[in-house]
Amino acid sequence: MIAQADPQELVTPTVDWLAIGPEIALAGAAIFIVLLRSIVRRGPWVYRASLFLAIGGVVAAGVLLGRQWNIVRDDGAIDTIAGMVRIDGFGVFLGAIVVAATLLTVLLASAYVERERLEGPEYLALVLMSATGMVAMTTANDLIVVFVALEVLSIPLYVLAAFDRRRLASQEAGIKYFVLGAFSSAILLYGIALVYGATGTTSITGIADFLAANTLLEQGVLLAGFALVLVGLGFKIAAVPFHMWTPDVYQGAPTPVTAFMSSATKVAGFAALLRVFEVAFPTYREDWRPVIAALAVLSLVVGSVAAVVQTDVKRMLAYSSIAHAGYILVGFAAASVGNRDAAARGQEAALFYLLVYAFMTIGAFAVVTVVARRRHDARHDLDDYRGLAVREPILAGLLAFFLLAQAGVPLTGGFVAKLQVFAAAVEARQYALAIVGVLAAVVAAFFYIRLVVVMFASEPEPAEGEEAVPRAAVEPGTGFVLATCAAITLVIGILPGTFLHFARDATFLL
Amino acid sequence: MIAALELTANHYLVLAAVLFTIGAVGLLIRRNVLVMFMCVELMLNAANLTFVTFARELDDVGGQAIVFFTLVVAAAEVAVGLAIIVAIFRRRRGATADDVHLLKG
Amino acid sequence: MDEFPLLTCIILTPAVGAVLVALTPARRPELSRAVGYAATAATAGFAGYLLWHFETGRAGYQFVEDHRWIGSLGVRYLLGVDGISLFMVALTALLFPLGLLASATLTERVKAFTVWMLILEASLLGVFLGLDLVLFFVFFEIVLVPMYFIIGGWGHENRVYAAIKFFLFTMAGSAFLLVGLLTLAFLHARAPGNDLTFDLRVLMEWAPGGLSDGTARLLFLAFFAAFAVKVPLFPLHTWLPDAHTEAPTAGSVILAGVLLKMGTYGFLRFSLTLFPEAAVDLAPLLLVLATIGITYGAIVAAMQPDLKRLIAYSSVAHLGFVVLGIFALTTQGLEGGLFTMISHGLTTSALFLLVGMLYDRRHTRQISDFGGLWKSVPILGGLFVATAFASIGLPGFSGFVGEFLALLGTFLVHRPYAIVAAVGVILAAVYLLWAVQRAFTGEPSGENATLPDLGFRELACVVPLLGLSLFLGIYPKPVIDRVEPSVKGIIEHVEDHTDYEEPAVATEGEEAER
Amino acid sequence: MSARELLDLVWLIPALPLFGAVVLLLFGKRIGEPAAGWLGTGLMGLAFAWSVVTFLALRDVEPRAHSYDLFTWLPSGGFEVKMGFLADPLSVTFILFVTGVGALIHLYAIGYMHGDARFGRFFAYMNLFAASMLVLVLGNNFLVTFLGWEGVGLCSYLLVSFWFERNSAAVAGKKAFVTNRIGDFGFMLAMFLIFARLGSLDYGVMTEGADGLANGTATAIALLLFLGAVGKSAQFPLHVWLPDAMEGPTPVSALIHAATMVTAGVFLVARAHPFFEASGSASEVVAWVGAGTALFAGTIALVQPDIKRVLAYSTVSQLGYMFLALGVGAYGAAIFLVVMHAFFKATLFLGAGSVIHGNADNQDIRTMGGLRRYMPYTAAAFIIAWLAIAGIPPFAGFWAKDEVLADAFFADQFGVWAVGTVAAALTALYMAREVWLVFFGNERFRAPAGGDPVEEHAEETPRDSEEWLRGPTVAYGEPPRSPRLTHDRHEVPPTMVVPVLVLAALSVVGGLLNLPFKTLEHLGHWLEPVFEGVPEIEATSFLSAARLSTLSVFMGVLGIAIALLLYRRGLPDPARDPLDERLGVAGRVFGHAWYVDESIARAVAGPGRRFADWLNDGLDHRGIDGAVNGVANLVRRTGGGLRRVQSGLVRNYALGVVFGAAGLLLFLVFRAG
Repeated sequence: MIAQADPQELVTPTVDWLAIGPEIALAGAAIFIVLLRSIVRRGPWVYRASLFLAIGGVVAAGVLLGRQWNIVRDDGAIDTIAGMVRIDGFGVFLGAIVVAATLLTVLLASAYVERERLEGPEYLALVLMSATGMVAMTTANDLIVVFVALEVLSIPLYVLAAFDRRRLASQEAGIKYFVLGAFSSAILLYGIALVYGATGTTSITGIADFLAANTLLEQGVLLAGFALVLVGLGFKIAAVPFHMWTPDVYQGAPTPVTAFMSSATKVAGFAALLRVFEVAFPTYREDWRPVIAALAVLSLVVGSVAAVVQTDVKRMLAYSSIAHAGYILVGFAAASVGNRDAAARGQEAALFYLLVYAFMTIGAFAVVTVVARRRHDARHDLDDYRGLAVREPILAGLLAFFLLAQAGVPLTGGFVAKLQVFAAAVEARQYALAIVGVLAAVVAAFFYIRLVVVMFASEPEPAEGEEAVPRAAVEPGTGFVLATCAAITLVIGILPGTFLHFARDATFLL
Repeated sequence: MIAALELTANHYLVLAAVLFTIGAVGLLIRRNVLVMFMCVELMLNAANLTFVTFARELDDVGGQAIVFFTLVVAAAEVAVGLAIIVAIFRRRRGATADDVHLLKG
Repeated sequence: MDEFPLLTCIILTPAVGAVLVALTPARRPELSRAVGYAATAATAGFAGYLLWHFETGRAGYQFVEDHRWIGSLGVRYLLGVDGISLFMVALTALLFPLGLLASATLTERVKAFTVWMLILEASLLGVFLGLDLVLFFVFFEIVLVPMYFIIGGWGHENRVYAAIKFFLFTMAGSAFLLVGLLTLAFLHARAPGNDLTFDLRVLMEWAPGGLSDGTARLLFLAFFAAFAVKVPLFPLHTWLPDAHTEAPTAGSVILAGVLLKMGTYGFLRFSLTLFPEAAVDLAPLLLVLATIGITYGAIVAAMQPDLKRLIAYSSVAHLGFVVLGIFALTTQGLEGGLFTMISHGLTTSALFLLVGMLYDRRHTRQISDFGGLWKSVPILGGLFVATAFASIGLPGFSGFVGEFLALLGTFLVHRPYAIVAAVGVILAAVYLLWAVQRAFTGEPSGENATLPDLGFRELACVVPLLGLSLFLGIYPKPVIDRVEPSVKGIIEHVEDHTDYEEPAVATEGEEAER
Repeated sequence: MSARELLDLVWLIPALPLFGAVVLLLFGKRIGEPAAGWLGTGLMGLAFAWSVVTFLALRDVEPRAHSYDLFTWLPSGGFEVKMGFLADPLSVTFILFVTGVGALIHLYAIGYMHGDARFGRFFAYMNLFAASMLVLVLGNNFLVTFLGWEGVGLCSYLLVSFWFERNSAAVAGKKAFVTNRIGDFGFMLAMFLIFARLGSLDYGVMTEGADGLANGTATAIALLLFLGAVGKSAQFPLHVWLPDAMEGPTPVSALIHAATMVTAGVFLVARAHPFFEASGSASEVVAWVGAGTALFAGTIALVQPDIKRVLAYSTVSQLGYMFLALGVGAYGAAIFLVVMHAFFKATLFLGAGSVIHGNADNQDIRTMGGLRRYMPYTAAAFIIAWLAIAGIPPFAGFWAKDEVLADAFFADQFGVWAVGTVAAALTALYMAREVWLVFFGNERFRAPAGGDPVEEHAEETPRDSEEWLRGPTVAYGEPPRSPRLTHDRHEVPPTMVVPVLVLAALSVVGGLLNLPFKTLEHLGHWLEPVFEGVPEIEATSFLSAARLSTLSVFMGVLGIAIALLLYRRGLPDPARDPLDERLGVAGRVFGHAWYVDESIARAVAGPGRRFADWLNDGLDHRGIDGAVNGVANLVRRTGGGLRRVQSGLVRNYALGVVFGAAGLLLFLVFRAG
């Protein structure tokens, strides 16, 4: 769009403030918190006020997204800021997931930061900033916006990962995430540059129009470009072989941050990935679909198999999140076949999976957060969960529920999500993908139920030598998170129709 | 001889690619976190160079504008990255990335 | 009558019961028990009502309930009952109250146990009532969870290994089922004029003609994987001895009594109707595996030092008869298979109950630890021997009716298999009577001499099962009359879609000779 | 009530003892001794009475068969089996002697089982047995017969191992059942084949249907049925269970393992004769197996030291005769022998039971002798029955055996006839040996033999001693046991004596049923409607028949003479049996029952066991389960490998990204170019 304007005269594009309202709400809240913090140095109410601000910002973002959803559904997509942002069902749906995940993260962290004596307001501001980037990512219609949003979401995350300065592991997570994240951003940027060179634009719809209208004589630059873009985005969604940071970072980061990363970051990453490839490069489907399929298979296999041998719960969940990325990629691969129906189902499946996964994983990490309070979040050994069902039956029951949901047991959201993905794969005649997927689910079931076994089937450890563990009540915020995640996972499992049609409405093709 | 060497867009692009590769390889082989970080900066700048070259080639101001975005982002990254690195160095001496591998497996 | 959602009530009653039990205080196990008994009894009541009002002589599904469930996938909440599922439902509804009653000796975490049992019952009933493929699969899978917790939570020494093995084994099998049923539905939807649906009634009309031979075979094998693991067919059976042995008594009872039937039920309900051509073509494979299972299970059973393990392997043999009968594709074979399913549910459950009672007394399952029990606990001993004979297939007990019909039905079309399988009849006597001899006869010594005999509660668990087995052995007609129209329907369906023809003698008897 | 209405009630006959069985099983302990025994006996008596009524009613109907269906048992498609009963001359003959002899044996058991802890249970089983046996013979189709067939097998198991505290009894019961099951395997397959060919298992269909069958099919059916009969009637090679079954209480041996159950095989072949007739070659097999078994078992009986074992092998041998008769088509003769055998063999067993009872559970004939003085009635009955079985006229056995052999001869089956004749001599020989060693000769129970002297005051039934657990039967080769008590050999109570005497009387006059003179062949005429299509075997001349009879009497006398020669003084040394010594190697072969049991046991314990072990441990455990665990380990090992790749070093992770990127680029460039 910019390219068409007169180079001499810079025209300021019109801005539809409602369209970027959610970002403004989130960023605004973050800025207010930082301001508050810098004006009022001390006092317990600072944190409480920040918390209030943060929740307010997130809720406002959610309300705005709801309005957007209605508008988009009635009037179609909105292009704004010179076409760099495109508000459509897809973006709003994923944005809503991000906002929901953010809300849950904030609530989850509310007690955590106090417990671990972290800098509460800064923490909240960083989460909100990161969320701003994520929401921007979901509606980005320009590769540069994708890049910037990616950085906006990543940079606070680097800090968040390293947020617990007392723990070396947290700092290690931060530095690893940072170095590798920056590396992958650079690759992404170079990829964008190459795409730009090949097509003359960075606008996603612009690229699509260009490629639809012209046939490239020399495809090398473009192909190299979107390969590198794929690397950059694949890094964010933790697809194999760009996944290796995931276990370390997930394990080292403070657990609420891990929850946030595994849910919201993945949503944002997939938002960009799906939009870039489905909208910008549909003409090259045949070239990149095998790549996506290969990434899906690798993620499924490596994620599941590597998780089997883990003894750290967070690390195990990290590998499991890699495997989940594999399932979403299966849906993506299914979405990229020529068949319209199958493509729609593939997108729907991927979107729906992201929705369900966000709640399952936050729920699981929420339990981990609570369990880890004894060891100040420093250790999440399987042994710590031994006999949890006796000590804290509700907590153990919830974790078991989230794990079984992740394993894809019926009457949980996890099952419906997997069913959708496999259905999409089958409809797209990607039978091999479906079979790899179901078999990976079997392998994955092993480590999920192994944790369940440890909680339920084992005797509690001997009390001697251990400090008596008080059955502290779960803080209300955390309780709310647990209840919400469980309820949504369960409701989706029993009555999936209510949520499925949102996902269907959010696909590009309808 | 020199006159014969006319600088074309391709030269810039190749230079950018070489820079990018140097950055990537540097990241792979250097152990000092700061150096690694500088390698990343090198890669970003290679990308910038590519953008500028293409923008010029395409006669499109948009590509040049992108560079500003990138620079801002890189600056932000530097700030955050250095902060983290400093935080780590406060706790332990030495600055090699290999020292931090509590997390593995 | 039409409006009353009877089948939903049957499924929901234990589920609601589970919720109610969950609400009882954990410190008052007697409350949990009471609610558990009430819920299972109410379910049994509904099942009895179903039995009573089931229209005999009709082939189609009755009490059908049909609602949209997952709209975008065309998945429906579709329930229905016919002669084939009727008795599976009845058996399930019967075994659960008895299983709970037998678990009255359980002291730890009674509440959780009762909850899992009720969830298990609800899901098992769902398996037998669901007519939508996805709905069926949902229940088929969900069964794993409560069973897993029951084995893992209240089992014996090696329960963790057994529970995980059970879970993974069966999940691996159903993985293929899931892909298979999705493929089937999408292939159906792809044909012009068809909507995406998982309705068995629709698919079974389309699939036999609509699928190419090769596809049908692949899909048959995909379904086979899931069902064969559940049955379990040789060589996919090794989860069973572990699961049976390590499970608590009620778990073993349900495992043997109902859970294994999910596989054979699946064969009957889905494999035969959806892929008749492939079923006919691949029948030899199943017949071979079933025959191996019958003889192999029996021989291996004889070698087991553990009484529960022995009974577990005997299940492999018994279920072999079921598969044999089903894939004989004759009226007698199918009815015999179904009847064996019921009968095995009664007798093997009774055996597990009795072994459980022995375990309560002696805290061992090793046959070599027992001896002379018939003398010291004559009622237990007598019941065990009687149940053993019922299990052996002595005429007059239900086991005979089932095995005889299954073998007869097989004999009509696949003579060699029937002959080899009939050897299993001899072997059954060998392993069970040998076990009886080692555990029950002789002079009791040591601890065995001073055991208390069965009490009223324990009698109330076992006697109904044995009594039913006896009744059905002498008067199986009520069952067969209700089963026959559905069985005939299946066979006609197979005949319509393949070159297979049931021998005239199977349907007409002596008329065929005239 | 008309005759047919009466015949409709034929189901009452099995129902009566069945009722008794149910009542006694549930309340046997409460009813107690001796009421339980009287209840059981009374119901058997009632059943006998009703059998007589049935018999009388049947004489009034034409044709001589009446079938009545109680209810539909097994309806499945075209396969429909009714719980139906058939009263015809064959079945009525059987029910008469089953209930009659059964009632007497029940009566006997009241005395014999006196004092047993499970007195009520015993009569419950006995009644259940009688009910099953009656169902077996009364069934109007193969499946109902099979129901009874398995029922008697069950009762046989329960009763043989009645004293299950004794390991030998428990093992014997199991062995009996399992061996029978091998026969049942044949029976079942035969039923399948019959249904496959005829579409029904009704006896009514069989008669006409068998003619239409291909010869091969008929032969297959007949041989499969015969396999069943071989198992149940203890013919070679499935005879192994019967001698061991002597571990059961003696009334059981008398009722089940002599008079009734073991003749079920004979009944079956007679019932299913249309198939045998249609086949021809199957009959040949039957005849030869029968003859061979008669001879084979006779040789074994020669040297057995156990009073009941001798009788057991004798039963096997006599059953062989019956099959011999069936095989040559002399069905009437076979049935005749069945009935006569029931009389005299029951007498022998009950007599033996009395001897054992009066001898403190000693069964070793080497340590008896001269008992006739202490148990005169028992001795008298035993001797009568001995003469009957030995074929001495005019006792019952003579007429029956003579008819069998004559029929074999006149059916031109000379080989079979010759074997049978030789076996007749053996019969006389071993029975005479037993009688002499038990009732005549020196009183060896007075002097302790072999082992240590035994105290005078030894308990009569030392049930809690080790001795009791060892089992009373004595196998060949075991040294004679020291007699348990040295005084007071006594006659048994009247409840035991009376039945024995009644049966002995029947053994004397039983022959009247079927004298080989035209008008006196009552049984033959009575059975005629059953064996309608079977060609009758006619003696070529009276003279030749008489010559044959003389020969068979001569063989009997010869056997007795040899025995007297050897044993007239009893045994000077209980450890040394003159006959055995004279037979040399053959004696050992006979004594070990031709090593059949040992061979089977060795095969089962050796290769059989090894195979089963291999299946269980090698294939199931290590093979299949090993593969399953192998897959799990493979996953785990792969996971371990992945774990090593995850080194924790940032550079390595970056390398992963680079590799991935390189792979992507290569793939896409390859595709593009």
